[in-house]
Amino acid sequence: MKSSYREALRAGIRDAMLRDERVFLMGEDVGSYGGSFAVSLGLLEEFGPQRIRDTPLSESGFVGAGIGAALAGMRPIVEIMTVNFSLLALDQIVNNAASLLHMSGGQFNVPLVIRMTTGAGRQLGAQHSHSLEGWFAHIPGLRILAPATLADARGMLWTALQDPDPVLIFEHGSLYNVAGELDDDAGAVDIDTAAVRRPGADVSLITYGGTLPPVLDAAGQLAADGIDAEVLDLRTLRPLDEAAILASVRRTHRAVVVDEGWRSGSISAEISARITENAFYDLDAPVGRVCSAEVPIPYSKHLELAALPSVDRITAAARQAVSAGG
Amino acid sequence: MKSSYREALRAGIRDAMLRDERVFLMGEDVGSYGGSFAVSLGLLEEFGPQRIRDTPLSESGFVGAGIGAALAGMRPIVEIMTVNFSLLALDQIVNNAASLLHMSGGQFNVPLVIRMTTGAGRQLGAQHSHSLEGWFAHIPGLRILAPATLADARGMLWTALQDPDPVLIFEHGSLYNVAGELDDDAGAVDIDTAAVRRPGADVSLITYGGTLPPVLDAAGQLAADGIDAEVLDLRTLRPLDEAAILASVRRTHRAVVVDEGWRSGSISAEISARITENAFYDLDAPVGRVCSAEVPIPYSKHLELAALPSVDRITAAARQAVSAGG
Amino acid sequence: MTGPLDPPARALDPAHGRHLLLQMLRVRRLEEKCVELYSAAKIRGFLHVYIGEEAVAAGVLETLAPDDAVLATYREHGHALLRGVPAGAILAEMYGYVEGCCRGRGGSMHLFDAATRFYGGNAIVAGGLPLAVGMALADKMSGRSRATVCFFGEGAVAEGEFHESLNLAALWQLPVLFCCENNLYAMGTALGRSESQTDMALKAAGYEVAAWAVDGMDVLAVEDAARRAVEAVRSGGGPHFLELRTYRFRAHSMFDPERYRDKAEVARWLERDPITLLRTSMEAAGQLSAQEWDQLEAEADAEVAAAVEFAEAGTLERVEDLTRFVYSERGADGGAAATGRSGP
Amino acid sequence: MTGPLDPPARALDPAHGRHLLLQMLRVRRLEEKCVELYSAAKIRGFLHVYIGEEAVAAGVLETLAPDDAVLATYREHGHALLRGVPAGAILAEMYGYVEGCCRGRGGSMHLFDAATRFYGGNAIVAGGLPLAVGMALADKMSGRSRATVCFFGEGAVAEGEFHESLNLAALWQLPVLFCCENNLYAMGTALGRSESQTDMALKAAGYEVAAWAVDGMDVLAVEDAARRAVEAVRSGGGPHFLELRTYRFRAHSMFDPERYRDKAEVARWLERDPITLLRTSMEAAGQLSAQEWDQLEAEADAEVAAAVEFAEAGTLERVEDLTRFVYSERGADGGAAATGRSGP
Ligand SMILES: Cc1ncc(C[n+]2csc(CCOP(=O)(O)OP(=O)(O)O)c2C)c(N)n1
Ligand SMILES: Cc1ncc(C[n+]2csc(CCOP(=O)(O)OP(=O)(O)O)c2C)c(N)n1
Ligand SMILES: [Mg+2]
Ligand SMILES: [Mg+2]
Repeated sequence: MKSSYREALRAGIRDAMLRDERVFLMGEDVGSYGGSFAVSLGLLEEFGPQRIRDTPLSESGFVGAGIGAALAGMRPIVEIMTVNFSLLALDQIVNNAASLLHMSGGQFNVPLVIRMTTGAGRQLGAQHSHSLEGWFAHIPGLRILAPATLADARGMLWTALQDPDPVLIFEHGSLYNVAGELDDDAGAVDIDTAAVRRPGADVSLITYGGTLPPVLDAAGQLAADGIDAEVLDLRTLRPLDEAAILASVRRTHRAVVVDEGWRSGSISAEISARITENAFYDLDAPVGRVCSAEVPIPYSKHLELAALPSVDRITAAARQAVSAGG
Repeated sequence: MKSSYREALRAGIRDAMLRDERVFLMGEDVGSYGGSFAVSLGLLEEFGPQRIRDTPLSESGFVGAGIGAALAGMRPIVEIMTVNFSLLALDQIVNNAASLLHMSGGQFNVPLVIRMTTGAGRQLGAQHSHSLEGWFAHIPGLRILAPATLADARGMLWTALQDPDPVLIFEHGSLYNVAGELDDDAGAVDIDTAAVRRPGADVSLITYGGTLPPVLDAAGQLAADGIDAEVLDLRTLRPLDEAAILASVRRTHRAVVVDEGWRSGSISAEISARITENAFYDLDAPVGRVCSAEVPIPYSKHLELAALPSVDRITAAARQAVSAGG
Repeated sequence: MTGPLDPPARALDPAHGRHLLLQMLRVRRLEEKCVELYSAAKIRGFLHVYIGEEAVAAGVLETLAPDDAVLATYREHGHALLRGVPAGAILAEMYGYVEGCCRGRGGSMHLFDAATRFYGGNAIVAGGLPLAVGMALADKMSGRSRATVCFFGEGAVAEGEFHESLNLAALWQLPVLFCCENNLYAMGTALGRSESQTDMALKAAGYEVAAWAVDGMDVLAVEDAARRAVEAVRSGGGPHFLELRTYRFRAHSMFDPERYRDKAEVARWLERDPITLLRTSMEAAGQLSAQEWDQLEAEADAEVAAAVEFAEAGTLERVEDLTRFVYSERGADGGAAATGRSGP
Repeated sequence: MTGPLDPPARALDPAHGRHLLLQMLRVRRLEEKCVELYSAAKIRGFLHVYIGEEAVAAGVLETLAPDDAVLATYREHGHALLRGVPAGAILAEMYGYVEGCCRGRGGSMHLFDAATRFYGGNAIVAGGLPLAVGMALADKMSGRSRATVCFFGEGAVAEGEFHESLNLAALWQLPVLFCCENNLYAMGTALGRSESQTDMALKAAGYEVAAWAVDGMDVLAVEDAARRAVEAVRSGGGPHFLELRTYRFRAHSMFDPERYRDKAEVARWLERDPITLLRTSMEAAGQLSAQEWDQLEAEADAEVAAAVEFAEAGTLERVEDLTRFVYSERGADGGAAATGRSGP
């Protein structure tokens, strides 16, 4: 069937609500507004205001309430409108959601899912353009997902809800309108492994989420020039599927990591470090990184585009990796 | 003169208060309590409650107020009691302090200094043992300092206050009682460069802050075994003194990065990635990392010690680097 | 603590009335143009217009001196304009041009202007309140008697930052005026679904902050209440709070399909259009001729037309300058900031 | 909204009085032992004792049923004990042993116990309030009539989380009882230097939450107010708030040199020691003999002695298990959590 990424997300939520009465959705404007990105449109009508629960502007309060509800047996899906506002809820996420199981010596787990929109590219300016999923991936106790495909948008939620621990799902804003074919019986997908979206022999392009489409474009352009790039979609940023990363690099001997976070301290740095640590002698060139420029994302379009990873920057980095060294 | 790290910090604050009447100190219990780690002890009596300003428990509020006061011409030093509570103020730090200059097209800079205690090692449990300075170093617009020596504890503050942009100073809790000799005329120090604390030829041990003492110990032990380790104290985590890092690695051809942050997404990952990117062909072994185990820091002493970088783990990593490869 | 919706005490000076009308009209016309330009894809990103709420900014800003400071939200074009930021610089900003008041780096939600002490433009709900507290603290510590005025929506009242800021301001008796633009909705969330206590002025009074509710559709009432509050703030009376009861006539942003309120409600509020209200009352009192009105409209239109022309002629920042303004640029001596202008 | 410091209405049943005395004594003796063990370096980290405030936990917890839930702060040994966590498991936790109620991973500030629905132990001031709101939400959505009781200090009231939590609880009419332990200081910060409004119950009432101030040194008054509040909460009366006026006799923590308050003030409050108050009033009424008192003391002492013995015999978690409990352990079927016990 035809579906957009947005519709796939909505189908995932709807499905979870139907299958498990402990599931509810809570967040700013998820109800009568229809969801700020229209993901939850229509769900209020179907499930009512108890289970499609509009919250006041209180990110720390309602994220914490989601943790509490999870502790008390519910399976909440908390929507933070965008990652930019999650900074207001970080204490709850780090000091409670991620820590309670350990601090309690294994007694209290937090089966909570938090969804949020992430990313830049829509000229929203510095305060509305953060890409912090890689940053969140630093925190033990959390699982971090980044669905990049329709199937993952549709299927990751249910699996996340089965996870006994807190899962954060990052939906890149540029993906909502992406449309395509989705299996009629599309459903839960695994959230443990990375996926090779395009096999290749010459260089591994490692990415996730919003940068998967430009990376695939770049791989297409590279192919035209005779460079056979493998594209690895990480899917889960914590825990990283290190085995898949290393396996790809051992096949291609070259890697470029692409993500939209600021370069310094990005998840790309972690991936680069792991590759170096574990596959140093398999590498024919230093691991490359294509990230965002280290600047609060500017409003004007040409500067914003210049700040973000682009097909050109990706192909250039891939070419450099392929031409370098051995 | 004899001084403890704590006294050196206090002398730095006192000096700044005396030299510039726009400077004031604000935070929880900095005044009548004497500072939760006694750094500001006695300053209330000397400077009065306007300039040694106790705040209510409102991290987001008073950090934001510090930003506002800086915008309006003051030179505030905001103390967040510990890094653990800074999560409550992250929105103000990231979305305002770090972004205002850029969003305003260069019009409004934020000459603010935020100090906080960081680190584990005192059996304070998961919510009071974070080491997040490397995490903060991901944010463009911030400058991140980590004084590890008495001279830096004494001298970094004044230089930071001269900086037109927001500077965060992280003081590792294990350092406050460290005592030693401090020059009588100790004063401002540069905050742009890393410092070689021990020159060496065989391997670069790169660290900062609370892990400098164990790294120096490790270097001593290695020397006894004939391994000549260079110890580089980063001092500033953002912007990184990349030139100093690369220069050291080009001398020794081997590097181990040591920091107390959780390993995945640590500043060590960034340093490893940069070394690989820029000195790949100078490396005789993969860059090693010694970080904290990826676990909310446990209370019990033996587990906490097992989680943190130790002299043993540092020497082991150094030995591995030296024995590996070329 | 909360006062009545006082009608202004003094009789209206016709010239002043026309001035206020013009101020509101200037905002209205600029905002209408913004919507048009957005549809024409000249403006991008998120766009929130102030149509219907003009009496609030017009009334409050009228009472400020140049050395006062102003902070607002992402719905701040009107505040910027009436604070004195040139319409051309505002529009050029939304075009993303270097001639914009933030060189095109801020956009609609981040207008700033050092010359008029306009401190934004903040796209984080309630994010400006702590800043306002700090600016007022700086004034108080420096012995300056000036006011910091902070605008925010009633939706911001639920945020922790509101709570912490009001408490700090009251505890330290700071010269700050909190202006709560209560337009009854935060995006699609009606006040009653976001606040257990829906009387915003009463809520503020709970912090021992002097608070009044004002008819935010009556520019004269707003001006009057603001003047008294600003004077009190400036003369050491501590923080004050105004709840300005208003309504946004348009959608929350250009993306809002307005499912959450019905047309009849909007229609009822349209009858209280602040521009029409003042216009008709002045006309009834013989204080505004048709010709005078036409003149006001022409003036507002001309300003907007000139602004569009200015913006259309704008130029782009050089891409090589992308990373400027992440950190301040130092003078050749390595000393004071060459870019930033923080200071009294 | 705020009521008087009501004396309990009913006459005291001597057996019940002795029970309450014992409860307070158990906490007192355990805390005294903790201080001693800290000085002996058996306990490490931060240690905050509850001495002087025992009537609050004793009075409130007396009114709860097993299926209610309790959340507290880093000053929570007493709450844990009176909620039913064995003293031995509490002490073993502070020794860092696997026999501790959190296997030694939590320590003094992080006591948890699934069996008694004791949800911590939270070292972030105000960090537990949103959790309590969510737990109450779960109960309400599931149609369960039980109460969630959340303890916090008056210092927490300044935090944004307090504000957001009270609003959510009131807006959604959730079955949660907020217990503000007003001991007049947050570390070294006196209430008047942290709150513009120092009447905590009045503050809570500003959220349309039913609120009462209670003499927190009078365990009978506390019990009485709590019983009424808990019943109201359980029977759908929405959130309630109790301000429990108390005092901490000791320093904030073992590191606090107590520079911020004078000895005379402490001495005045010592005269209102909640244990002495009840003891002398019962003695005066002929409800407590010297022998009965001695028995209570002996019982409390014996419990503590046994707890120390239990803790001393504790063992260490294996170092190889360091990273357990970062994520839940799955059963062999890969299904439900083997470790965590979240659920109704
Ligand atoms: C902290 C935060 N959360 C959510 C948003 C998304 N958002 C933008 S405006 C808005 C509604 C704000 O309503 P109100 O404060 O009443 O101002 P109004 O738009 O009505 O002027 C929301 C939820 C945001 N910008 N910041
Ligand atoms: C968010 C946060 N900020 C600061 C601290 C440090 N701190 C621990 S206890 C405390 C005082 C809290 O006072 P109050 O809430 O009155 O509780 P009490 O200790 O008096 O029981 C402070 C400032 C903390 N733990 N959490
Ligand atoms: Mg509104
Ligand atoms: Mg207290």
